Amino acid sequence: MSLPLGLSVERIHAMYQRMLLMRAFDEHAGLARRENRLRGSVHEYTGQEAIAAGVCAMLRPADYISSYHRGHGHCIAKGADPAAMMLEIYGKAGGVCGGKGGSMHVADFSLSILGANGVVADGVTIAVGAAQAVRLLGEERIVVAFFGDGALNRGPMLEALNWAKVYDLPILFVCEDNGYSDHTRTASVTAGPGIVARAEAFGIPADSIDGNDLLAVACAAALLVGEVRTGKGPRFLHATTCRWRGHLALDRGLYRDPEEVAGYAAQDPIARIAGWLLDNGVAQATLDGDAAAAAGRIADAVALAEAAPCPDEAQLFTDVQDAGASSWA
Amino acid sequence: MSLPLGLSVERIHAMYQRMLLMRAFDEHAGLARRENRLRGSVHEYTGQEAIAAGVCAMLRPADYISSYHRGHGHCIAKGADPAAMMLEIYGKAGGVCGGKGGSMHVADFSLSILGANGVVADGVTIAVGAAQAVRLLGEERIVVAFFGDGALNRGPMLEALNWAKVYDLPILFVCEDNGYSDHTRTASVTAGPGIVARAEAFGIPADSIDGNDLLAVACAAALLVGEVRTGKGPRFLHATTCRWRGHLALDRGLYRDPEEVAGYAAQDPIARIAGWLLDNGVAQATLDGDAAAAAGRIADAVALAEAAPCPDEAQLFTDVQDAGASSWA
Amino acid sequence: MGVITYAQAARLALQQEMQRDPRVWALGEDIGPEGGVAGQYLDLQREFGRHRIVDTPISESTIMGSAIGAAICGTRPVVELRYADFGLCAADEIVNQAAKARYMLGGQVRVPVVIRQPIGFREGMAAQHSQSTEAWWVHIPGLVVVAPATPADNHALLKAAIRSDDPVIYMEHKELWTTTGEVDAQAAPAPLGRAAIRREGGDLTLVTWSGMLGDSLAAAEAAQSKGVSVEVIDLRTLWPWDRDTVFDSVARTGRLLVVHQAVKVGGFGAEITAEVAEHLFGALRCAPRRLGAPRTPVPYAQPLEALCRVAPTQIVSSALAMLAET
Amino acid sequence: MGVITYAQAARLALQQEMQRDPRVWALGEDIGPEGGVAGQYLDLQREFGRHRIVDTPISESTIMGSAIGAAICGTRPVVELRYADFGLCAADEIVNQAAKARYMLGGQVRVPVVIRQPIGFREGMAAQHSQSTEAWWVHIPGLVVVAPATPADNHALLKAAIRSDDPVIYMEHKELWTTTGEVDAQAAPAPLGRAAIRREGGDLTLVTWSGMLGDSLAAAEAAQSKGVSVEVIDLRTLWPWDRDTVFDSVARTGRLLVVHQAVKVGGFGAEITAEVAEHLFGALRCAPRRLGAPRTPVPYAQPLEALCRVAPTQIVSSALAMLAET
Ligand SMILES: Cc1ncc(C[n+]2csc(CCOP(=O)(O)OP(=O)(O)O)c2C)c(N)n1
Ligand SMILES: Cc1ncc(C[n+]2csc(CCOP(=O)(O)OP(=O)(O)O)c2C)c(N)n1
Ligand SMILES: [Mg+2]
Ligand SMILES: [Mg+2]
Repeated sequence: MSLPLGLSVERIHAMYQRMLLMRAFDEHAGLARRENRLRGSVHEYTGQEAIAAGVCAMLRPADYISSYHRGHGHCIAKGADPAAMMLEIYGKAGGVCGGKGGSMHVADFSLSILGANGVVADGVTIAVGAAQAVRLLGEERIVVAFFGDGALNRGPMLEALNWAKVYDLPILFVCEDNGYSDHTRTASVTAGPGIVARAEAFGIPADSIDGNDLLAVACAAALLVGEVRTGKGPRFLHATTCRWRGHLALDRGLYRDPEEVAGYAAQDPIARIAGWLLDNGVAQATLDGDAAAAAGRIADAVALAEAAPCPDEAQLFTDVQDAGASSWA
Repeated sequence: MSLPLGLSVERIHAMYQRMLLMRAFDEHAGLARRENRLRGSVHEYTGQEAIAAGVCAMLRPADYISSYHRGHGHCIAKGADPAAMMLEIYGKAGGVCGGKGGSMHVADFSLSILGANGVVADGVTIAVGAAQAVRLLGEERIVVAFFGDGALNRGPMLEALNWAKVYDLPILFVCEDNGYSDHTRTASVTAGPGIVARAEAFGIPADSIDGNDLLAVACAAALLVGEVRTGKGPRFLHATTCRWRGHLALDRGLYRDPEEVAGYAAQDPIARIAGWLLDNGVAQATLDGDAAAAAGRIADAVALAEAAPCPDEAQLFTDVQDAGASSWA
Repeated sequence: MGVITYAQAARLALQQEMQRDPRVWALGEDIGPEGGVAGQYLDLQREFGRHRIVDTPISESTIMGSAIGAAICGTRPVVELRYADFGLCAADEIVNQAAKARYMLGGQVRVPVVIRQPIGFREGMAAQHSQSTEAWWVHIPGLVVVAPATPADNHALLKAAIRSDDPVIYMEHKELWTTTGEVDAQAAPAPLGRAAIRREGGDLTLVTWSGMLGDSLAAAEAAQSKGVSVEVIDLRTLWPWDRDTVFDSVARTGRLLVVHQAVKVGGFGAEITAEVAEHLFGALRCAPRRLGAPRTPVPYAQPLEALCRVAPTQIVSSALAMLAET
Repeated sequence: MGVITYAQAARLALQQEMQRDPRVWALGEDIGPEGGVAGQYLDLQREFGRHRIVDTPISESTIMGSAIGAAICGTRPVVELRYADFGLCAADEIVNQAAKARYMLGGQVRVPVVIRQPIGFREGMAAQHSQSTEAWWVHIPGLVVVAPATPADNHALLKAAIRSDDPVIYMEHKELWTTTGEVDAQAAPAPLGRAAIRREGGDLTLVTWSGMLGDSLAAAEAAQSKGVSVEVIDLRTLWPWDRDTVFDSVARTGRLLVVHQAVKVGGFGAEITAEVAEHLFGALRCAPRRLGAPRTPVPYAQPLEALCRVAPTQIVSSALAMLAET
């Protein structure tokens, strides 16, 4: 089968491997949270993996991404080390943020990952600023901002769309539409003809795709990233998907129909692309090996994280600020 | 000439008289500010009078309006007493807000005027809340929110559009588009196909009209107010206009072309509707009398305001709060 | 009613006030079917319908702005902001509109809105979900600030907040949601501005509120065994705060220790300490002290977060040191 | 340079820093052709172009958010928020992002952004354009807070703020824009956290900053004529504040008076007073005092606004009363 836009079975296969890693990471993270092996808020990306994988596969190492509370998948897709991430969400020394950030703040700046974010839409305003820096510094990079469908109702998100177009910034907005804003159906609190129309109202060309279809994501991302990279200004990608788990690991789940959730499995982006890989000559044994490799890598990360020491107490006072970080405060 | 929508020459004439009052009020307010006879920020409505006059003429006394920093005209249009307003902007006892608000906070709640507002777009979120109260209390009123073109770039404004449609509130949004956000051309900082498209992206039907044409405003307002009143949900009116004076009375005016400003006179909504009134049987002498009456009423208000005493010192501590307004604070 | 949780107590108060007054309603994210982050709205939407328990978009500015408009126009909204941290997304509306509208408009309007902003650490919620911002709101003229420490108070003070014609910042503590206590369902609204002496003592006045009450009482108990008698005052309302009760106590004990979970620098403890220093200087037998979090963002890692918490042992040793000074 | 205004001094500092470092840029509403509300950006767009002096939409959240992103990614933005009151529209971005990003990310990033929020009364600007909110930002870990009182300081401290790798809340006072003073154009950046003793005195330590410096000096002069020698300390930086200089002075004089224009309740004066009471209790010869605005919104009417201002006579009488106490 011949693929457009420089895609190949090999590249799709590599994306698939990343998706397996995301899935294994978050299936463990959610479980560990429910078992109180770690603390705080954990938002599982399970079911949405094709979006991060397909988009980030089109990026260069220098390209920035910013993410949101459901951020583990984006980091892995951009190449972050799952072990360093696992250490982070366990709050351990050696965590990618030294254990000081936790799940809602995973970031690896050396990979141009600006981080997950605990405030809805704030990562988007930060992303447009990153794009402004790129412009000002005359760099080659572009920026991708990931966010959920719920973010489209926050003022700063809408301001940021206007902003990106006013300054014609090199940024791709990626809306991961799982239909829910926390425990509320997004449709019940969102007016108008839809997310694409919102983006277009700010002059940003927007596409809508099935975000559970890795090929669709990869093709759309390849096109849009190309446009952004060649200076055509901001672009917007709306990807529908399914959030398999609760809003966070400790979700009581009182607000949605279990049948609806059960139906998500049929959309499984991993199963779908696995089928396609089989059809395109990748052996079942290879796929089995991929799964085992991902599971093994995460198991190793978990073992490392569970055994690792906590950060040194002195870390409390580091990296607060240069001026005025005196001990008497 | 027969007029649609229950309009009549008499009603238009009454609107015209209100416009004269607004004009006289703000021409004095600006002057007085420049002469330091009063203090603070004064934003003159001069040139935009047809919008407030045409819209408010379609409202009932119980209907709420909320306004913004350029708020004198809306208050007068809704029936506020220019003398009480003049006292207010002079910071005198008897001012409509007791002299404690000033130009940016003129309001007369007994006329359902929620007030001018010093923070761009905040009056709009307040207005959607007023509409929510109306709904909750099962009242008959509707709400009109006035705001400028610059407000369309503030997140809360955009949130409020979504909000109004989500809850299908009885509110009419009126955007007074004078082309400027303070000292910046709004077009230079606003992306997309336009203000109407923005409103529509939130599912709100929107109309665009020449806001310097009182008849156009009145007709559009009559239609839209009727739709809102009959429970059809929020509506949006985009009215283009000209801001004759500086952004505020002390504007240095470094940012716009004097020729452009000179051209505004040809759009004068007062002159235009005066011509129409003449054509429709109102005598020149009547119009002259109207102008003299408005001038006289404002002159009286000024004399009153200049002579009036300042508020009593005890007023400093009144109306702060019930709990905890103790003198030791 | 018997023994219920702090979250249930809040739910009960809201339910009672909504039954009593049809103008009372609530709005916020996920307060409908989900019943709020701590179940503090559980099943209320079923009882009162979607127009009085309103699930909103993620639009904090408009949640707050619309509540203000609705309050001015004759209703009594209860705003749920989930975490005090997100309250910052509505800081403009709270400060520039809710707090000032009555004053700016010369008394023409009232803004009877309750603004719920849960505060405090909660197991690893990290930097953006753990702040205690009460000091900010106390500084803003026009606002009342309430911080209940017990289920009974969360019931009686929430009633009072809802009936207040002033805008009230209502700060529940996230780690208190599941604590239990006796609540009298028929209890009247508690008066705003009245502290409670939770433990009497003669050597030192400990002023605290919200999440630090429990540890303060434990520390007082421990101090007692070392011969120091600590009076523990729970402020309950931070603005207005009960200066009389605090001053009376300090006048007796001659020693003031303020304990709060918020960052010490610029925290509300500074105000109390400054007022006592200004007005009871002669009565003080030793330097007043404050205990609060260090001036760092809240770290995620458990031992680091623990270091940010005022420990009961710290309270005890401060009390002992103060006694030793004189 | 000679004698220039406070606004011109700020403009000069920004211009020099922009010439020196191409990564420095500024953004905000109306800073282009109009040159800012006080001309503090006048003609800079002509010199540096539309990409480095950026006129923005009225989008405070994104002005701030984008500056944070741009700061993290290698530039040094100067954010103009016009009035501290509008800073509240960006409170979330300032507190939850700018102040915490470095810490939350374990030191991976820096956020070198200057956030200009002019404070204070200015002739009848009324409730929504007159606030002094410095106490809020001091309470937030991660932020530096600067409040220059003179043209020379507005020049040297703005340079320092721009070169700082920390996020700096930079609070100019609106009534100082037109004041004049000698400015050395070649002056080095002033060190952050260093107070200036503006007048030496032995009887009482007066700590102030920003718009109250002038009146404090006038009051000190007046007090001198009544035989009281007042030492006037201009803090210049509120976080970190120069505890050493203040403590040294209070240790000498035994008396502390803090004067600021912000609301007294919960103002930064509380923190200073509390710190002094805690650490210099033995050295104090009388109760410390604070002077600030009453806890009311700022009224428009001139005589009411005047009542909110700390008057020099009030400062003098407080000083005299404190001397009389001991
Ligand atoms: C400003 C703000 N308001 C509220 C929250 C609480 N909250 C966290 S996630 C979330 C829902 C987000 O929905 P969406 O953007 O669709 O992302 P999803 O969780 O579906 O991936 C909410 C309301 C928050 N973090 N920030
Ligand atoms: C949140 C906020 N940001 C900035 C300002 C300063 N400001 C006052 S009026 C104005 C421009 C408003 O433009 P527009 O909405 O078009 O109204 P116009 O003045 O043209 O009538 C600005 C930026 C403000 N008052 N509030
Ligand atoms: Mg979602
Ligand atoms: Mg305009």
